[in-house]
Amino acid sequence: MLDVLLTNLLSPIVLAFVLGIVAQLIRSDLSFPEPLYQALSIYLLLAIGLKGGAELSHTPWSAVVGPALVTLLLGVVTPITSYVVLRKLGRMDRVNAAAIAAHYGSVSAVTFIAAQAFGQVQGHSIEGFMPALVAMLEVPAIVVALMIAFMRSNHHGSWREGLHEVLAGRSIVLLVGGLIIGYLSGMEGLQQVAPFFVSGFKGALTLFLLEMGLVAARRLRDLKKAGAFLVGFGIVMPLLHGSLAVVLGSWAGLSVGGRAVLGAMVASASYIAAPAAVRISLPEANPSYYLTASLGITFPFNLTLGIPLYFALAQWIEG
Amino acid sequence: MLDVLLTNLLSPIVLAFVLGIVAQLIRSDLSFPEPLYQALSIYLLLAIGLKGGAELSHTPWSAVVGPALVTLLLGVVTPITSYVVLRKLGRMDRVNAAAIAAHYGSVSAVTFIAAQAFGQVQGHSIEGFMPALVAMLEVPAIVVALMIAFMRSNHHGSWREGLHEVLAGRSIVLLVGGLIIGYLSGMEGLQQVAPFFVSGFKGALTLFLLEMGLVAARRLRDLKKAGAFLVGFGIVMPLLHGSLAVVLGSWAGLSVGGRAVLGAMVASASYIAAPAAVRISLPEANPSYYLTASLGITFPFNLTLGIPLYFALAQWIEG
Amino acid sequence: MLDVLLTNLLSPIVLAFVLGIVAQLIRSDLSFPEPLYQALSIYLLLAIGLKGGAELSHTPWSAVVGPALVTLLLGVVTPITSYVVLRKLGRMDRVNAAAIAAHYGSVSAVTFIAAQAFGQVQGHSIEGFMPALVAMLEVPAIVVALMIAFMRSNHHGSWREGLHEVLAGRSIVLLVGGLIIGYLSGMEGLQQVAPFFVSGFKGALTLFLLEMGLVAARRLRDLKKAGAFLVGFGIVMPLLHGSLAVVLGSWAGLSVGGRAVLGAMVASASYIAAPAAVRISLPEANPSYYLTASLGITFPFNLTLGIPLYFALAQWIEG
Amino acid sequence: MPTVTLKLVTIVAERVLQERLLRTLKELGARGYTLTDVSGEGSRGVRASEWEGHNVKIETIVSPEVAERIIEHVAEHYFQHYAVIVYAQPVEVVRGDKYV
Amino acid sequence: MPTVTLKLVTIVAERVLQERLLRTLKELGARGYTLTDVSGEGSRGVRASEWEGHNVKIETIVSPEVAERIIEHVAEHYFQHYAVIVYAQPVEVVRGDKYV
Amino acid sequence: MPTVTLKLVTIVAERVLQERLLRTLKELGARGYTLTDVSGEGSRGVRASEWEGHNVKIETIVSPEVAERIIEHVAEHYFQHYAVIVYAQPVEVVRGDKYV
Ligand SMILES: Nc1ncnc2c1ncn2[C@@H]1O[C@H](COP(=O)(O)O)[C@@H](O)[C@H]1O
Ligand SMILES: Nc1ncnc2c1ncn2[C@@H]1O[C@H](COP(=O)(O)O)[C@@H](O)[C@H]1O
Ligand SMILES: Nc1ncnc2c1ncn2[C@@H]1O[C@H](COP(=O)(O)O)[C@@H](O)[C@H]1O
Ligand code: NA
Ligand code: NA
Ligand code: NA
Repeated sequence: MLDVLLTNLLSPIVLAFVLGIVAQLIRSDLSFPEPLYQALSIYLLLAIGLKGGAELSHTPWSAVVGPALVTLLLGVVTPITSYVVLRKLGRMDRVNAAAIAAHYGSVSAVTFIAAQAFGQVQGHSIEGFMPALVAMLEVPAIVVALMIAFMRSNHHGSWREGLHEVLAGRSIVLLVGGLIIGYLSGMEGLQQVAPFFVSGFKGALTLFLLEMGLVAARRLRDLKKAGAFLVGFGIVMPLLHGSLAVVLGSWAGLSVGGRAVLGAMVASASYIAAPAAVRISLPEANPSYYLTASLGITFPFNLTLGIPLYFALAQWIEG
Repeated sequence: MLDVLLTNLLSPIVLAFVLGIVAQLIRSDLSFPEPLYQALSIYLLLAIGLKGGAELSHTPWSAVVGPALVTLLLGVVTPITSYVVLRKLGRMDRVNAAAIAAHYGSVSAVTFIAAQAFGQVQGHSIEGFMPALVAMLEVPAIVVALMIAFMRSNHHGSWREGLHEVLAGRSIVLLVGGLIIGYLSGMEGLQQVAPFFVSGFKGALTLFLLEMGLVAARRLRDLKKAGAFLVGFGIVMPLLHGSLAVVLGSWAGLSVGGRAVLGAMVASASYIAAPAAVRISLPEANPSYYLTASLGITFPFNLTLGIPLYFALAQWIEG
Repeated sequence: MLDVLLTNLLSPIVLAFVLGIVAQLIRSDLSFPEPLYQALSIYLLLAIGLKGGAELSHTPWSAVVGPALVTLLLGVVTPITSYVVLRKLGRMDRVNAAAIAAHYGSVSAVTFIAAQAFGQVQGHSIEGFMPALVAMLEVPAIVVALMIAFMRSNHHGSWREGLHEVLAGRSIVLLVGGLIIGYLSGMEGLQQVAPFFVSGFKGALTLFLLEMGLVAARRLRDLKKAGAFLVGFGIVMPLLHGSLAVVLGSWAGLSVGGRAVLGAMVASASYIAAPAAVRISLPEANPSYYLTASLGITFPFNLTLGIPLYFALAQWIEG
Repeated sequence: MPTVTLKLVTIVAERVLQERLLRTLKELGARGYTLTDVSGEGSRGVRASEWEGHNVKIETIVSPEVAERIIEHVAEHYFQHYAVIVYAQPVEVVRGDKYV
Repeated sequence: MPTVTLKLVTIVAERVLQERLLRTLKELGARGYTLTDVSGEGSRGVRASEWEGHNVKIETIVSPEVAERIIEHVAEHYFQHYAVIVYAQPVEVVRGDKYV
Repeated sequence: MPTVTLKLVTIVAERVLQERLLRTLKELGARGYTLTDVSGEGSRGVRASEWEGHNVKIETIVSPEVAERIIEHVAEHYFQHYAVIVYAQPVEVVRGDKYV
């Protein structure tokens, strides 16, 4: 267990994240130009789509149906549990509770990628269709959370624009587009572009996490504004959601690696798709709350401690 | 034949182009930051130059002379045929006809690259000096077309600035510069940088074509302004020029793959070098015409249907 | 010897630098978007750090101590020799002499990288801890030079801001951060990201040197302002410092390749860390002097002639 | 060369509003705009999304009446919940009919 | 601190004109300029080349006479065939002699 | 909608000064700023570092008194040794209390 934790903490990917945090704390002038950040995002999302699609192309549908249904279920349930906890225990107003729920129901693609990389280093073989599940998990939670908000309060934002923002948003287009391309062109097609999209992947991810560390550290200033409850929420909620997902995943027939990665996905909070949709649809929600919780607390927690825990749990269930 | 077409349409490279078009049509916010587009262009042009130059370094000159002469001939002839067709059949004014002729006489580097990638997947071995022919084909047509325009009408632009724009333009500098570097440092030199410039090539091209899809789809709005004649011109002219090139190429001793790639090159219309030169030299020409035709019609046509056709023709001639 | 020189001059890396110079001289519109330049810098610095750190992780400390002490010594001595020469022979005022001394005492990471690449092509095996020496060499000279300036004259700049600029500056953070990540995650960790950070390295360097050529050529205009003395200084000083470093390096037990690379490092003049620190701390110093000397004279000199010379000397000492 | 005095209206807003603002400008009568990527700080520290990037600056030259309408619209619809500022300046242009 | 009122002339043009415009500014008496990458829309939807990128914005602080000359030149040489706008505003500067 | 006239102060400076200038602006009473990456040429051809990139343009809307203070500060501390210009213009804003 401690071994596993150490492997994770000492991988270049996680260390790059830590370097980003440190660089920001010592007020280094290191910063990524915005186009580099965007280029890395485009590359990473397309790459996981391509790989997942190519894998899907030789996977029997019967193997996918169970995990897919479980994923959709979790996409509907987790925003509701988040909302209820925030309202009842956190005494948060409706709009902010719904906004945060949208983030915790949806998924962080980077956490997913890191979990997968971690599993590979640990020697797990992970189902190839996991990226398809990411795409499935991203959207429903945002829809559910916005529905809650719109049912219960007067609002200023636009429901339809928010939905379009998610569905036609960059991350979905790249992920789903990549999946389809990978599926249609198959393993042979993937082979053509593998040196770029497969071999280079973990290195590009390292660079990306360096930038994520810089970004997350900038958020740390806002922790005080977020308050103690939100800090606890940002650690406990992932553990609950993640455990639930590991259990359901194993029940749906996923391998040890697969269910652990599903756990990390469900435990993660979105900070790309959800913020954009929420900002459009629920402008009166305070970004300090949802961005700080998802990017400043839950993301680093999952990256360093959460992922090894979900793997340990997945292994333990296997018996 | 249908097989060949399908392989092309289902390669990740072409599918990425389609994804770009779709993303634009559903009004996704996916867009490439300009520096990423420029970085990919610089990389691709330098890479094809390097590879071509290294190949040239161990090719006997006698093998190159014939194809080079044919290429130069085509570079002079195709702008004239284009101009005549546009004037006589299209009843287009002199300036716009010359502007479009400059584009159709010159060459699209991306179409060339896609044709070469297609040939490799099909198992053809293509002459290593083809990139040198691209550089030879790019310039003369633009010069010829501008000469026509300047002989026949009063003009506002500057002839010399336009020429400098082409000769010292980025694409020529990178392509010719890459050729010379590749030639001087040889296969050994290329080996040093091969993981970056050779292995990564097709993946980077996939990313680039995603962006080209976004760009081409934006052009589609202008199709109405361009009119039915130009749409037909943008499909038929490449077929004529391409067929002519395939025939002459086979006559000059090029292999099946080589003559098909030459066909694709000659059939293609420039949308990088020519627009810049024409905008400087013939500012009164309407960019809606020449950009829409070359980027909105001919480029997608060649990418999806044209390339397989030139290969089929090349094969058929071989008997 | 001439052979060695030719190999260097004809490597794609050096030829790309020459292409950049030529492109600028023919007034091509080729230019790198700033984010691409920054992305390449981040990548290169992190990559050499990672590799160096991973190597360090399996190097006995005893092997490192000697070279490290020699490096620190050179970091203190070379700014002083530079300052004295500039004051006595060049009759330069104190502030400008100190500013230039900071540059020539510090180190150019790109020159280091080029020297290492050159050594590898020549078949030398170079100590893995050299990047650690780069980090050690970068800072002291700047501190020493600024101390000289601040002791001897009234100044307008801020000493502490200048120091922070160097220590928390991008290059140190990336280099030292990379070293630590590489050290902690070891050769196994490096393996995970090797296709990106190791295989791609020389190609990325080629692209970077193309840009450096463009930048250096822009400096050439300033040569007249710099004057004949500074041109001579920019060629002779590296030879002296480089030779001294080769001798001391061999004395400290470095291999032929290692001492030659140390020579190139010490001979090189900073144009990233030093200019930023000097601009903050000694604003009254004239950038035309220090930038032109380091970037317009010493950098190209080392890249083309210097590096092969340090290798020849290193070999010759070996006997 | 005869010059006319029109209004240059500048809006600095978080990126998420870009599309909506440009659509609105058109509806309110602006005939063109110029867009710059910027960053900045103001009363609201936080911007919506790191992936979205920072702020945009939208500049449009319009008649004084249209300027008034734009400012009013932005103030009414965006001031409360979004990070946005708007200001106006007189500018002299030639070809004044191009902008109105 | 004594301030002087000069003219800030702004040109927004398709990128292909950048080099020519900068050369012209110098010839007409401008002593400096500031350049920003921008995008935009106006009466001409289409820009010359996708590879060229979008528009540039050139700002230069000059004396009123030079401002007049620049505006006239741009209007005369570029308005008909190129996507370009130009406008002027008064600005207060210190060190006024730097700009004239 | 009631508008107030305030000052828009623009500083164009080499990048190395960015952090210091922003800190100073805050100290002198500015409540916000907008930052743009620009390039440019002026009396000093040379910028400190290629790695640093080019210039930054800092725009801040402030009261006339703060504007005066900013201009004076920049002139006094930076004009001699750095590549920097500063200028001011009146602008009309709504929600004028936001800026003072
Ligand atoms: N006083 C100011 N001067 C210039 N720009 C400002 C000022 N205040 C705010 N801004 C810009 O407007 C954006 C939104 O402002 P705010 O709503 O105050 O956060 C900021 O991010 C800045 O880019
Ligand atoms: N009314 C306007 N306000 C601000 N910028 C404009 C306006 N009209 C045009 N522009 C800018 O000037 C460029 C050229 O304009 P045009 O020649 O009208 O296409 C456009 O791409 C815009 O960037
Ligand atoms: N007359 C001018 N008009 C507009 N911008 C200028 C002018 N002079 C200088 N600048 C800008 O201010 C920066 C510093 O100016 P300088 O100190 O004159 O080198 C330049 O790099 C330009 O970006
Ligand atoms: Na989740
Ligand atoms: Na052609
Ligand atoms: Na040195």
